Amino acid sequence: MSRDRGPDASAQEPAPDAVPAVDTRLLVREEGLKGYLTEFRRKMRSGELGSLPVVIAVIIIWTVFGSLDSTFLSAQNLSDLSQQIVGTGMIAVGIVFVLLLGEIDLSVGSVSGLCAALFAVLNVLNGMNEWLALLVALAGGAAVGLIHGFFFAKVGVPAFVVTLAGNLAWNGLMLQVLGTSGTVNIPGESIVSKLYSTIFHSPAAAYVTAAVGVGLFLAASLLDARRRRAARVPFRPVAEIVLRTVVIAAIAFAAAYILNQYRGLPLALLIFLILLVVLDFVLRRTTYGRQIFAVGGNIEGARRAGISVPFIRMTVFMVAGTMAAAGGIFLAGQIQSASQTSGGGNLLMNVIAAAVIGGTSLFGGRGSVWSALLGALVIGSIQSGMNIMGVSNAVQFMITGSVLLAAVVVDSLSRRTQKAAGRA
Amino acid sequence: MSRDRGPDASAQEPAPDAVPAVDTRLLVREEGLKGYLTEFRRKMRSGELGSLPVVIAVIIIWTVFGSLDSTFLSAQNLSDLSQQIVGTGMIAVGIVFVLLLGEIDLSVGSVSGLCAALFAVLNVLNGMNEWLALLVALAGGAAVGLIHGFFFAKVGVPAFVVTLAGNLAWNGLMLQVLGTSGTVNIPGESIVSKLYSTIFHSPAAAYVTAAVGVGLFLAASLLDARRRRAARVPFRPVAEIVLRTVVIAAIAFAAAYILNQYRGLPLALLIFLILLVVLDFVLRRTTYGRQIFAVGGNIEGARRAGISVPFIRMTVFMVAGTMAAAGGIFLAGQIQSASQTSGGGNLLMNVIAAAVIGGTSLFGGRGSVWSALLGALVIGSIQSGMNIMGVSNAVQFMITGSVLLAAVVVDSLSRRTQKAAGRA
Amino acid sequence: MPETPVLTLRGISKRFGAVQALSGFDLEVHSGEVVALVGDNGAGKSTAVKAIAGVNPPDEGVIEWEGRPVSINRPHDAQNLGIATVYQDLALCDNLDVVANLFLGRELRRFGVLDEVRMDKRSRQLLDTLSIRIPSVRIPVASLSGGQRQTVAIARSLIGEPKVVILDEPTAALGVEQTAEVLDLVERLRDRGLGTILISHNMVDVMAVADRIAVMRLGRNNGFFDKRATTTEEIISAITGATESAVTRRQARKREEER
Amino acid sequence: MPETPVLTLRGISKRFGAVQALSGFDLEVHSGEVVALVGDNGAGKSTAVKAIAGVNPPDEGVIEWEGRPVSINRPHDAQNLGIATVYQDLALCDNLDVVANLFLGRELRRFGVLDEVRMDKRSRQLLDTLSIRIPSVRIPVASLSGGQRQTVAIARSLIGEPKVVILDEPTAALGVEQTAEVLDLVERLRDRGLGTILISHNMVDVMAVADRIAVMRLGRNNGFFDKRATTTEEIISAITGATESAVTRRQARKREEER
Amino acid sequence: TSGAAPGSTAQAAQNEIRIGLLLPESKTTRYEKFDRPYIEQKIKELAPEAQIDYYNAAESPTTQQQQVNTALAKGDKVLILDAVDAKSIQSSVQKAHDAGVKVVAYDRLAQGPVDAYVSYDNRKVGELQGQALLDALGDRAESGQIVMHNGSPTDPNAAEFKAGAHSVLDGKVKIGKEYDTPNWDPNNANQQMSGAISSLGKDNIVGVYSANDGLAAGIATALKAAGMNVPLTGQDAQLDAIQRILLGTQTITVEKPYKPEADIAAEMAVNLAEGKELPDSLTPTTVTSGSGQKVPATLLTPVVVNKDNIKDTVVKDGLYTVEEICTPTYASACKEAGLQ
Ligand SMILES: Nc1ncnc2c1ncn2[C@@H]1O[C@H](COP(=O)(O)OP(=O)(O)OP(=O)(O)O)[C@@H](O)[C@H]1O
Ligand SMILES: Nc1ncnc2c1ncn2[C@@H]1O[C@H](COP(=O)(O)OP(=O)(O)OP(=O)(O)O)[C@@H](O)[C@H]1O
Ligand SMILES: [Mg+2]
Ligand SMILES: [Mg+2]
Repeated sequence: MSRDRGPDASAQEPAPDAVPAVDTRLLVREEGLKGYLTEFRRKMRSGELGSLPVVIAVIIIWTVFGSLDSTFLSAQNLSDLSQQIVGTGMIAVGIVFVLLLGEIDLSVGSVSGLCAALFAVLNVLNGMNEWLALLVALAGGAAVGLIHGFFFAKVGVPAFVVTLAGNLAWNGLMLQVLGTSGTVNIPGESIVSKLYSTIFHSPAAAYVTAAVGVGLFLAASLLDARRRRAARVPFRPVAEIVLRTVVIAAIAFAAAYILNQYRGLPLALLIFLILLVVLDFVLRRTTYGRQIFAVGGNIEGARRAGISVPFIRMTVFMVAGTMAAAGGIFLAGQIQSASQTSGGGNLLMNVIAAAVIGGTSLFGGRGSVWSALLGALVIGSIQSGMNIMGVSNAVQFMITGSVLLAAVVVDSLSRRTQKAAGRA
Repeated sequence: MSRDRGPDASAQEPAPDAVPAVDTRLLVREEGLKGYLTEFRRKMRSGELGSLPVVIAVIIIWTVFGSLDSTFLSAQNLSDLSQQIVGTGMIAVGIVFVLLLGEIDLSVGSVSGLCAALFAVLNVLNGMNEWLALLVALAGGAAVGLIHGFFFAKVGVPAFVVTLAGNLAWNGLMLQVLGTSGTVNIPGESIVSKLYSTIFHSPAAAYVTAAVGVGLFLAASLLDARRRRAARVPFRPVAEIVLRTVVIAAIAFAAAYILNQYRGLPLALLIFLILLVVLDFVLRRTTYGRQIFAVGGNIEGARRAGISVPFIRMTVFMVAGTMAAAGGIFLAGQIQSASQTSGGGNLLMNVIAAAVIGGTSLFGGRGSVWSALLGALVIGSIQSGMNIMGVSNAVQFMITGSVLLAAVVVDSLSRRTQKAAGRA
Repeated sequence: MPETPVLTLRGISKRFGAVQALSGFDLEVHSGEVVALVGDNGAGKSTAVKAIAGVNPPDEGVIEWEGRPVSINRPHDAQNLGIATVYQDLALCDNLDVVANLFLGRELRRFGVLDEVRMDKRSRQLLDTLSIRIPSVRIPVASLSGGQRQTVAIARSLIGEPKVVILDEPTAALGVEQTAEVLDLVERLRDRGLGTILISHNMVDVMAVADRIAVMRLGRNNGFFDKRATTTEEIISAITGATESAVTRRQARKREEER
Repeated sequence: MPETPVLTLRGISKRFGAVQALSGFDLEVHSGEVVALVGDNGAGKSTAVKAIAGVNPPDEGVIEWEGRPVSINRPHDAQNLGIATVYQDLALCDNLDVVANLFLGRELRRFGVLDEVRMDKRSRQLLDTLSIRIPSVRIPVASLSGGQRQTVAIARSLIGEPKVVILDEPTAALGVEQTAEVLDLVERLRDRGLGTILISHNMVDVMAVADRIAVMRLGRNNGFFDKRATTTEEIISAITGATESAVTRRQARKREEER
Repeated sequence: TSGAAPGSTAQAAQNEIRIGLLLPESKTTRYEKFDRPYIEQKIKELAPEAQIDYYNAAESPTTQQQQVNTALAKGDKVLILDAVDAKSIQSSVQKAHDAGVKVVAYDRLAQGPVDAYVSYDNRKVGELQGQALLDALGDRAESGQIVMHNGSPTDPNAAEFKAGAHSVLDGKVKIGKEYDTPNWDPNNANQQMSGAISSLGKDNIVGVYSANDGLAAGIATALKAAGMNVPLTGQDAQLDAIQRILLGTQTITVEKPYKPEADIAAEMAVNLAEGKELPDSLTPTTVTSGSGQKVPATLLTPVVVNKDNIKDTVVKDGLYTVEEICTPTYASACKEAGLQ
């Protein structure tokens, strides 16, 4: 499609040799590696903070807890942490999708519990094949998401109320599903337990994973730059690509080294990382992802561009439901059981906080799935630190609430700066 | 201020004797009592349902439960109901205010618990004067609301996240306040217990209240009509006023009769009704109320009209906090104690459901404090009915979730019809 | 005109609640022709446009495309036929960059993946051709001025291969220079054989570029005029539905004053 | 002009992030005078208006009111001085009825309570005077057409007792008849001794009612013109900053074609 | 459960036995699965014509207060009341008492003028858990440390378990880390345990106190992940806990047999409904409630369940059948323990 037939350059006026018009008041333009730095400063000033605050937050948290109790920075604790964040992180990925639309899903906690219960009851109590039960649980999450999406997209009920009602209703359904059996043990050999607890003990696993990831990044960047150069559109200079690759490689191999210090690369972490890469690709490089951002930016605009807004909305809530189910399964694998408290407590707060802390905006149209990883890391670190310190609950509640508040304050202030810098 | 100096009628063209221009395509105009019916039909068609759905809902619910178990319609049960709805209703009034801004307060549950705990600890444990303690509790609610309002109005954090974070943090603070003492009993002679449990046994009390209410309504309507007639602007015909008064009188005296059948007029109900009348007046007849509606309709428009949007937002959240505190006090009076579970459970769901069921829109700028009464009546009736029937919790959760969903679906559909009928 | 019109509306009606916004509206657009659609506020022009573009499908009436009746129920249907629309309210996505907005809904792909490089290149070419001043095609639309946004919106309608372009008050918010450029653009569209529907309240602009002028009044047709055989006064009286109106009164007064 | 201007701006600057929207902007408005503020898209006209109206206070510069320097930090400050503003984007509250919108921010009260009766009466009078067609003053603004909303917005600026009225592109969305009525209205304001700032891209309208014309370009003043002593061409070249622009090219081409 | 004649239900209920059963919540398995059927069954057995109205308060004291009102409106003559909040319910108990309705406090001792009380001793539960842990530790108690996971700080019972456990453990063993776990959340317990292992070092932890089986589920996996196998307690005799005990990943749980408790409550209620005095056999002791009333009571003793007595406790008490416990995964462990 789309051979551009826009007014051809050979048309009469304006003269084709006209100097490309530049508004003198636009203070910043693209200009290679130096422009990159200027661009960075501009972004900071205009509030496009991206993931910078969260990286700083992680560093601060690790320094504080590390200095309070040295066990915090031990390979063992960090390795545990890398497993513990997977469940929260998975659910947060779904929240990121919903936030990109500028909406919220308050039901993910209950849904994760419901799906874990579904798996446990089907597989453990009713003896269904475990893969099939896993599939049913994930499909259940998607179906729940579809229901939310339907009421939101087709009926026009605000998403936060649909999912608030859902939060209660799915919790009721979970109690119904678990029925009189209460907690159900998931055997250690079950796929769900294995997903969480498997660890590749060979040090090679972690290093190879890191190497593959870095290699892929470098290759993709170089290829893209080559194509752009050939097409005569602005491209990243090789120096910049190398710099970025070096930074990523440093982080990847450091992480691999730490994991290998204790027991090796956890399967759960690997799955989570692969999922993030795939979903990031979907969001940034496919039409579907582009459409999600468009709907998050301007619903009417998206609709008139021929995008089916209800379709996007419903599928995004299905993604959120499915990710909640996946997260619920990992959380069940963590304790090798599904219980009536699954998905309750602070889980909802934690996943929302994770998504927002990671840098995805509450206001729609701005964010990335990597927020889920970074945010879950912050939340997980705080919890782990407080557990090591043995902080009381009342205080834990207040701290979690404050952390969420702090994250959204940063988001809101950065958006305000952006509004002032861009056009309101 | 404001002597209108707009272009005077004596200016040249257009000719002052020009026929008042009427667009022929506008199918409905004002035209007395008959026009009132047409207007009613138009409103129905264009989705301005007001409180009609909820009145129908109450009738259906009472008929269904009444036919399932005659206890439901006994004077004793209805009388109990009239007391039980006060706590929920009070908090729902605050939610109505917030909804009028098009926002939500997800913290009212925790705040109500916190303030009840505050009263109990100050008065019962620390021996503070009970009126002073009551004041401190209410002021505490207002202060909490101010904090929410600050982050929302000044920092720009979306209200639902501020209050979601608050929901957790205030719960933590409540646990801290109650400390190791856990539940604190409030003596039966305490002002808080009395506020809830006092009942005017004399039948005169209920009838006089009804008569005063009806009389005030009639007088106000007649006076208004006279002034309008004098000013030559459209006014309600006397026939219509009489009809309205008769309907209101019928409802008021029927309620008084039923209450007198059991034990008389509860003080709590009287306080709630007076509060509703006062707040309704504030919303509809004062500048402050008008400004709330304006902010709920178009924030930028309100701002440019010189309304201080942050002031309105902060005060509205303070109202919500104060009403949450008041509701919490009545709920504490109901069980004559403040406990660690105060304000938890389904309370938040119930108050939001009550406000929305009562006909206040989630989308801002449309609603009335009477929604809180009507909605609390629906929610209270359903709960009372389910208690009498002995319905299981899983089912109760699902029903409460569904009722909330149903209410917002009606709201959303009616808004959609309105959008189609008005200009989108 | 003997040849089949590319787009024909027949008896289009649309009602919003209590308002009959369109009743029995007719319109024909031929290739290589600029039809101006004029009318007072609330005459139903935008409603007619939205009916054609599939945003608000009509209640009654027939839409014919190159002689065949078609049904346009979604914006996509209109796009697929070859109808591009620039709306009165711009409908750009503020958070996306200029390129993404230009190609929204019809992204270029390579192996199923967005082909940013080609879209980037194509956008630069297109904007250059229209001599649109934008600092970078990679900045979010949020940071453009109203006029810049309008030109982006118009440019966007030309991506794809439209046969009919509808412009709903494209120049209302534009400065004199940008207006001149848009009018140039409209003429270029005609030269390339596209059918164009131009909605405008500015009679000067209408008389400058239109071939035919369709007047609407209170949701109905109120006359079709050939540009060469009519005067601004005639059209204005068709719009206002009277020979005596505020416009004519003003003109009379002015003439008097000048004397 | 010997007498003190009612409103004077001196050296007003405003920066939005990377964009210097206004730099050293000056303007004077006298009572009984219509000043047209013209300029290309993004020239900074709306920014200047918002600075005067207190919506976005300027970073630098002095605003004088009847010779005294004042600081206008909130819309209320401007209102209290006597500056009424009609914005480009209408800023009406859709959920409120016409009366409530007209009096928003300056409701009439009796014993501290809203005096609906007087507001109702006053609204009817005002709308009648402006011969504005609205089915009822008690319907929500949501159900009015774009043109009707614009007239309501203008009517609103006349409630209160403004000494200066600012109209930011009041006719951009209006039909020919409504435009003529608004221009009538502007002249009536002048006759009553109010100072008026009119922003418009339509040179015909500007030349019809303005006494003085202030041209802006890239956030700066680019000349003041007296209506009686200038031509449309001169103003256009001040706006575009060149004698050679798309506008002149168009005109030249047209003239050639006609020959 | 309804079916009362129309008109004033209070009068219609004059001669029949009408008992209200008010339970606090349904998230925990016991209430719907055991307490309610046992009590209803026993009442029917003692008084076949009796009417039973059932209410569940879903963890809300306010709901429970309203349910007492409802019960009074329906004309219940005796209430079997398991309070959500023993203190909060006081005014309702008073109201019932004033209306001439008798109240049997079930499982938790409601404040106010209660007529009878049957329960297990919560403090005793904590003591048993602590003692069982000490027994399992043996002389390792002196060398190492234990980690304590108490219940939800919002649950008043959790405080009693905690106090009971401390009364036994304090001074006998070093407590390395102690946590309260909000909402009894197992995932939270799991992370707390991981943190404790990192912090104290796996070799220094010799045993873990867990206030209930839910927490134990999370703790057991954390221990397993760290390759540890140390004594671990629990409570409630949940099915999953029994299975863990078979596998050896949990050491004991505390069973509070529901049947005797339910039977006694039913007997007390029927007696009171028939207007009889309670026989001494039903009220061997007297306890003092938080509000100072002396209440005739039965206090039952909880039972510690370990690998060796599963058959004689939970299976014999009818909590679970051997088939329920010994699903294929646990078949070999069952054989070892002599269950199959
Ligand atoms: N979505 C809608 N809901 C209800 N009424 C509408 C809607 N859209 C348009 N109308 C009504 O239909 C009529 C025609 O509106 P339309 O927007 O088509 O007018 P227009 O000719 O484009 O006017 P303008 O020149 O002001 O843009 C108006 O009376 C308007 O109030
Ligand atoms: N709130 C804002 N944030 C950032 N930039 C802004 C903001 N408002 C205006 N600008 C920028 O300031 C410049 C002047 O804008 P302004 O709206 O004043 O122009 P204008 O003369 O009114 O143009 P138009 O004729 O298109 O209405 C533009 O470059 C615009 O992008
Ligand atoms: Mg239009
Ligand atoms: Mg402007």
